[in-house]
Amino acid sequence: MTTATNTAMGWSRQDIARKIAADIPDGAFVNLGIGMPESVVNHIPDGREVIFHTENGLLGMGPAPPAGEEDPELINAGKRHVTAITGASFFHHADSFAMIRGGHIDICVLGAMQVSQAGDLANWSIGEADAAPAVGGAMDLVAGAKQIFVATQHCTKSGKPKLVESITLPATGLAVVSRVYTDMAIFDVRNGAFELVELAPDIDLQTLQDNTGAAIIIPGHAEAGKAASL
Amino acid sequence: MTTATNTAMGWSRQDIARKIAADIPDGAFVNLGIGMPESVVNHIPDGREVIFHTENGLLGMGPAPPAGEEDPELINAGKRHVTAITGASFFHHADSFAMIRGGHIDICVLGAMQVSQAGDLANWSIGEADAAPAVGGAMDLVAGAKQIFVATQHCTKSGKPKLVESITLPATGLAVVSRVYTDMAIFDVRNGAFELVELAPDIDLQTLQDNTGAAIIIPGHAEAGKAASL
Amino acid sequence: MIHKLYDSAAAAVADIFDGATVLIGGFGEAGSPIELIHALIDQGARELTVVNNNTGSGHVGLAALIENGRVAKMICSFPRTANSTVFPDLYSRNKIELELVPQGTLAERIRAGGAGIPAFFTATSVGTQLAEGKELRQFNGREYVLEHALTADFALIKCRSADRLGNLVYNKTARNFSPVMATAAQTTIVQADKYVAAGELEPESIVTPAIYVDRIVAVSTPLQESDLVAAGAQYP
Amino acid sequence: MIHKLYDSAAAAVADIFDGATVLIGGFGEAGSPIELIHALIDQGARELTVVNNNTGSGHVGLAALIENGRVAKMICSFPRTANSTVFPDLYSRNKIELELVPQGTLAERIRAGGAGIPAFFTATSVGTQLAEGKELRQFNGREYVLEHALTADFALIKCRSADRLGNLVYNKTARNFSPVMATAAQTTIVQADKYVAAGELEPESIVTPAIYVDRIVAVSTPLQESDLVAAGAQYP
Repeated sequence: MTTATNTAMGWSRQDIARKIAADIPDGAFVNLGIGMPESVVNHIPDGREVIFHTENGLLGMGPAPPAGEEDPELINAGKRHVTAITGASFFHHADSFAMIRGGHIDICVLGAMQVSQAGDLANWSIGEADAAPAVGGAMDLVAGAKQIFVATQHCTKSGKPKLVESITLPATGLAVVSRVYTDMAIFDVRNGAFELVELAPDIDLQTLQDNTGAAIIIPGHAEAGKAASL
Repeated sequence: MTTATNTAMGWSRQDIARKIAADIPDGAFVNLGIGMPESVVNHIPDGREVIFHTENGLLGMGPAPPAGEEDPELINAGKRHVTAITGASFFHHADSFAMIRGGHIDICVLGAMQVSQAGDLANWSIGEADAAPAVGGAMDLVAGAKQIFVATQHCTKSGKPKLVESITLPATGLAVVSRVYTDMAIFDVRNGAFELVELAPDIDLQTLQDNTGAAIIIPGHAEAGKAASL
Repeated sequence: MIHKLYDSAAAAVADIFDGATVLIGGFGEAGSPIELIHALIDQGARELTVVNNNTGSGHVGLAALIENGRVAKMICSFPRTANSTVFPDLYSRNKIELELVPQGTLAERIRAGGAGIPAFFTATSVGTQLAEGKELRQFNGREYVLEHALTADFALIKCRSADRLGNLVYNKTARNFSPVMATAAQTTIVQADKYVAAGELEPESIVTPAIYVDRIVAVSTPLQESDLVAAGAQYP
Repeated sequence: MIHKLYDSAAAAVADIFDGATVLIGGFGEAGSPIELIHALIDQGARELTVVNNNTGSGHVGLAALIENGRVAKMICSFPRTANSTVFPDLYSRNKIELELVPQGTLAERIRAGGAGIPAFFTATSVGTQLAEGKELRQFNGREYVLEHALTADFALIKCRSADRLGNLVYNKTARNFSPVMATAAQTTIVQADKYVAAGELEPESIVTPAIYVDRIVAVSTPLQESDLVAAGAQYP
């Protein structure tokens, strides 16, 4: 397994956000995690009405306000200043997480440290003993949203695969991820495997497999481990 | 045990309501059951502010509206037309019963079919097999309110005692009643016994004991069964 | 574009299937979605399990749904009220099933259903017939009974105003069970006294956020159950 | 006459005792009752267990309460944020206890505490470290973990307006945990941007009904945590 640098190859962060946005259907209620997922809001195709939920009590989250119009009491889960769209509603935390836990959020887009081929997600802790752990709403979101999309760089900063056979970091949830969007490719997580949906430009299958810690399945080709030789 | 007719003896229904109202402290949040308890609202002493809760979603229930001003969407738990006081609030049923179940209602006044000396209450079912049983919010109220006052005629229409050693009708809740107000007397239910608090005018202790299906305790007189001889 | 407005109550309830579980809002007549119920009677679905605090009055609305033989089972807290003869009569003849639930437990079971809580403990009903056969457990020295979430295929509710996105506000004590019912059904169908543009409802005051609402029917002058009962009306 | 207004934050928090459990509203700075927290620092109670989603920023508000050595244990979901050094530092030196709770489970445990639900099942955290040692049970083929109610001696919260009876409304996402915290404390203490007469709040729009509120302090121009942090402020 080589550690690809893939500078200027594959999709940019904005490309990934655009790919995710394109897959969100009209009328969907969507929660966006902190980090890369946040930029999805900027790429919803014209004509589609998507309502964004932020777990700190707002359905109908709008974009960041113009400079000087920030309201410290109107923030998102990442504690950034946001706005409220026409038709928004505010509610308390228990109601907000009832919405999440009860399966009402159509899609939640989250970042990842690791995703396994079973759909297990690790994105909250690196397991250091003396650092205060922080989970926020991630475990609630993965347990509750109808679909979990992951938006992530394909590899860690040190070049290690984030898509793996089994997660080694503490789990956020088991068998929860349905789709993964990286700079190299898009995968469905299905039947305990990463099924390739789309390959980024300038990424070949060999490079993709070399940078992935689990076998990639090409739909229509039943056997695992074959991807690299196609 | 004789069955007293006690016509024109003891307290009237309005007297009972007045006695209960006098025992409700300033600032209390109170739920009134259907029937005799409802009239308590008319007897709160001047200068006391008591807020009435009705479990169908209103805190700050006011008196019945003038004729012609009834609103079919502003009713109490007995489905009678009511009003809302200045400072009232409306909420949904789960929130209303969270208020009850969570121990936030100071006093709930309920009617009774039977009350035992242990404070067990029966007021929802006569146990007939073919009649549809109906419980409403009674079991929630007795389990949740800080104090349960019972307002009742001392005997059934056929003259049988309602205050008994053990209830024979289906229970609404066990060990829940703290005070009983009847046409004959007021009792604390304490240490597994009916402790006499006040005797109604023209009722003597012998008559009271004869119409009560359990020993009456006179505070300061330790032994049970002595009441009749005092 | 989100579009939840239906042309008619008939269109909104068209896919309610035989054997469905249907949450119906209202406490007595307050909040009862009588036009949706009548459309459901016209539609003809049978063997329904219906959840409502009561069983209707007279021969209209919920009582008429029951009287027309569409309801196999009622889940409610108080099936007897003044002017309620349809259910008690069927029940006494063993023609309809009843699951009697304390009112607060009923509300909380529905709320749990919508909130992804499969079961919870409550002190309500401990020591009574209604706790018989249920799991009991002590917490801090007090006994509690385990109660399970209640979910449904459909909810039929009434509100004062609905906006285009599906945000709802209610009127006074007509709110009652509707906000929790809206959260616990696969498909939530609303009849609104007023249908308004998005933004017309104050964001801080919305009771049911849009995410819970699937279909809206505007019924600007709804029938009032008590008027119909007083007039001796019968549906259909 | 119901009278809940206190002259000062100091008077409102005077009886918070050593070892008390205190729910503190706010999500980051939004909704943080900073004047009440500062009064609590001045008051001096120690060995507190504090429940808040976070652990404060900079050296003011909740962070200052912790920095001044008043907090033995934090119950929260996200103890690390930008500008948060006080808690992480104490934690790494084993000087403060942490109970980490998923955010939605934290909110629901508090709601359960206020609603008389001693325990409930949730799918959140199943299969993770945070479910270790907890009771698991299957419902409809899915696994859930049993979580317990969280109650407290005191709640310190902030709202936009409070009326004389104790009804509250909030401002935007500053609402967050405060409405459920108000229900789960023995004594709920509120700092309100505005104190108004009964009747000035629309009955349909009240978020916290009066029954949950014990004490109100009017703080018409509250400090803003982010301003203080940006200015490098330290309390006291």
